[in-house]
Amino acid sequence: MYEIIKDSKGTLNHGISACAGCGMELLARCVFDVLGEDIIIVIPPGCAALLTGMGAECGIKAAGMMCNLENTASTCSGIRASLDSQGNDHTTVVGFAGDGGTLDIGLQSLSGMIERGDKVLYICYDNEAYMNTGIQSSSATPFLASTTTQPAGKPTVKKDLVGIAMAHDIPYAATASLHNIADLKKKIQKAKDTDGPSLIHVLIPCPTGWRSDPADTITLARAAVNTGVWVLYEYENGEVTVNYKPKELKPIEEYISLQGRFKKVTEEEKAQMQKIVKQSYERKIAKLEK
Amino acid sequence: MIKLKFYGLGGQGVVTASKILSTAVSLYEGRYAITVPSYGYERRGAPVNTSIVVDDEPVLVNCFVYEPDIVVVFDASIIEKNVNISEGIHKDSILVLNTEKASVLDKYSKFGFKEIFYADGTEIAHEITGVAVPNGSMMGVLAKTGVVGIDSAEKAVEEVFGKKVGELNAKAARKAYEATKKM
Amino acid sequence: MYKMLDGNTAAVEAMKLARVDVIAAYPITPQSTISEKLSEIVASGEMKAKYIRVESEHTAMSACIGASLTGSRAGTATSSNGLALMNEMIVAAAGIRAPIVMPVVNRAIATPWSLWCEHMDTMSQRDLGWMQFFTQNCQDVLDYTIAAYKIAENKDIMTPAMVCLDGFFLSHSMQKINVPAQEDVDKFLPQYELTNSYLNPQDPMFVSNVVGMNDYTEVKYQQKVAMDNAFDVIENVFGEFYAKFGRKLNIIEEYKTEDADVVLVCMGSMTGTVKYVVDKMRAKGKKVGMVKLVVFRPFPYKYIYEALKDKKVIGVFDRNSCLGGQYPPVCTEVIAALKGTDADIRDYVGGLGGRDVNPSNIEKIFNELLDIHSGKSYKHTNWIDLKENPMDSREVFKYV
Amino acid sequence: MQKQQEKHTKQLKKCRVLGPVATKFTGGNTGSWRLERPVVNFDACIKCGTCAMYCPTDVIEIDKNAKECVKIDYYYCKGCGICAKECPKKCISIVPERSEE
Repeated sequence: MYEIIKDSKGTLNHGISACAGCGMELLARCVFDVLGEDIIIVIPPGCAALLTGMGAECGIKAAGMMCNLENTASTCSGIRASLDSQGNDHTTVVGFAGDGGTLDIGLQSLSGMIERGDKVLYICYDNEAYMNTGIQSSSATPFLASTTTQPAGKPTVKKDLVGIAMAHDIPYAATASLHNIADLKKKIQKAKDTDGPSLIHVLIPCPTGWRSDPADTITLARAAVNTGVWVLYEYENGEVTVNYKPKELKPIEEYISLQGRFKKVTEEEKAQMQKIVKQSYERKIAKLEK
Repeated sequence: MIKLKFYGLGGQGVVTASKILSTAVSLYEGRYAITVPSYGYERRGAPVNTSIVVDDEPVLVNCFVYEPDIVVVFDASIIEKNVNISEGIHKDSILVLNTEKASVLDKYSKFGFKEIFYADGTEIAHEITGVAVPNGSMMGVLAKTGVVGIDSAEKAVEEVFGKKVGELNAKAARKAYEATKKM
Repeated sequence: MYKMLDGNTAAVEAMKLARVDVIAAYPITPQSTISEKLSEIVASGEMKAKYIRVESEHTAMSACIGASLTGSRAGTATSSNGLALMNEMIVAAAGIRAPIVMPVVNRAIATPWSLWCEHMDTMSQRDLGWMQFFTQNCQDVLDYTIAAYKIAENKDIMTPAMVCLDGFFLSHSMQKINVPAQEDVDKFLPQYELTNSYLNPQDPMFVSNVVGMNDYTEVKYQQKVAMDNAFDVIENVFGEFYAKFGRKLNIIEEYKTEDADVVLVCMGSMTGTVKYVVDKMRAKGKKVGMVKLVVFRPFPYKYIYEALKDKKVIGVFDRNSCLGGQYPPVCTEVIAALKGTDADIRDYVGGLGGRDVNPSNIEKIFNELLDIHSGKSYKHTNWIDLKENPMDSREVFKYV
Repeated sequence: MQKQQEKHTKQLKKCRVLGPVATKFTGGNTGSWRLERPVVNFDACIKCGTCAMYCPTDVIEIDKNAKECVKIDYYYCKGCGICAKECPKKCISIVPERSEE
């Protein structure tokens, strides 16, 4: 059906109006790379809506639809059921939603989808706030990060999405980071091959919302893992594998000094932050490797 | 047009009974019926009632029955639960009652019904089906009033309950029909 | 074949005959038996469909939209607060042009809590781009549901439809229903085929994209045109239905209006009771009549005008409180339809939260209208069957 | 698939689709946003492909046989600078747009 106006190497056009240095755009390219063209993608309004263009024009050359903010998972369930009723077991149904649409308003529909065991691949690009609408806090916003709704910094820590999915005993769930694209793509492939619901939670540095240099997107993704802010692991058929453990955690300074959203953090708060990050990292590793 | 009102307790199958009656007149006697149940927050043991209108023509009226021609009481204890079963009755109204106890009959005789048809439907149901749910057997008692034929009542009981349970309940209906007394 | 069905099972029967492929339903009183029965017949293999046991009505409608766009005839049903929760997706389904047909069992929306019948749930969704059919009895539920699929899926319409049945008065009322044979319905209602927008990896397109201020007006206008076109399609489909099944379906039904002095316009299960009262009053020589509105959205302005243009006194019965409005919705529409005539149109509100609309109330309304017609009186009672001193209905003792 | 799609596009007939549907595959000239541009020192380049892998806009291609082994599509390049930052040999520099090289 698509009328091709611009040449493009892949499923996603180059001229996407995402911000310069956007991690979500890179993630989307990886997703389309691995999944190929036999997909139906569901995107809620948010940053990922930039991939789809505007009006009659679209940046994705694949079958897809824009759902509402909170029902990515449930729309995917409906599409899956329809494909199943037509005997189609080859098409991958993908939900591609941000942290707000997943961890806040969309958590119920995601929970329902996982619990029912619908074969859907759900990807959460987590840029840690409602970036598309102007950097408002979400439940994925980290401790002390400043946003437009909490300029003094968020007083609580981030929600653990994969932990929630693991509590549903999801067949496959993983965290991933943009600095390790091979690992990311391997996980997307695994999720695609899962016979049941699968979830990938990717930390996405956002130059606009994190007030960082666009060039630092990958650096930040790497620093998040090395400082222990972000843990790379996967949950597969009830077994946890921690994919990468830094020999020694880097100081949190390396991660937050590159970001404007932590600019107002005092030395005292920084120490507190370091303590929380270290504690939660150690607790998490202990729990995962139990 | 005959207007009926069924009174009973939640769990006794009053709604099922109304289904049996409407099935009997609609499918086996070529007449028409409409049932309007009056239950809300479903729970066992609470008083419930159902309105049924039976007619030779398609029934238009779709609301509760306020002036019943026939009142069927599935559980005699209902009058102790703040339910006025004689509400709206007129001089020709008939009562169908699930009891054989003289003391209970005595109480009910004061309501001013023209006739009372009665039998111990619960006992008959228990004896034949093994379950003390009187909705099948009470259809037999109701049939004695002439609002529905006993043959079509039997068929309807079988239709609603399904073959196995239905046969036993139909038997109970027939037995109750034969055991029905009138005062 | 005649069967004894209640309104809910009649809706299920219609969905089964329409060969719905994907069902996503969430139980809510008084709709619950629809969800139960559907899951039961899917599990037993009596109906070949996928049943999604969703965790909310919002998800139910979302899943239906997804399934509908992927090429399945999708079905769900709801009621009251469930419909209110769906609200956002109701708009989406209409805008996306997913021709979903949904039985709605009318019930009052909390609060105050009531499990009983009222039209407020569907009335609050009336302008969101869905067609609405209101039914009088269980046969209507079955017939209009089957017809609604054909109307909704017409390529010029592509608009979802609600088939509204009154909670308990229809949903749980046992009635004798003529159920058509599957092969006859198959001939009447062909297999669902996507010709508008769809989700197909072999022939990709992106559905429900952002349009912005450039296209929004035009896309909405397309929906308006679909609604405007609907009457031709509805008439054709009703005609076909009559030819196939021998039962006449109506956009509006006029009941003894021809020589009537006063006419009452109403919808839903109460229309049966009103017909009964009309017959009774006619027997006493009182010239009363009724208009039953079946199609409420799109609103049949022309039909109402034709039916009532010569009437001097008209009552309109709304089973819905219209808080803060001049007239309740049905009455507003009737007034708009009769603009330019010199009809005296009176609004009546009643039957709220399941309060019974009984023959004596209807008779009172007709008598009031007759009084107005003969010039005996000018006043009428807006809220019928209201208890005395409603403001004191929660008078309590407090320590002061 | 690209060729197939184009062939397919030519066969398309006009038909009316109702509702908010996008059927034109296209993208904007995001290169016009650029304030700075990446410039490659081809002599130092080891053709590892790191820049291409991390480019969010996917506009870098590595041609191992050509002298100018790193091709950047400036029509789309947003000039974010990730390629320069991640280059292991630091052979990409970011220069202000419209400046002399």
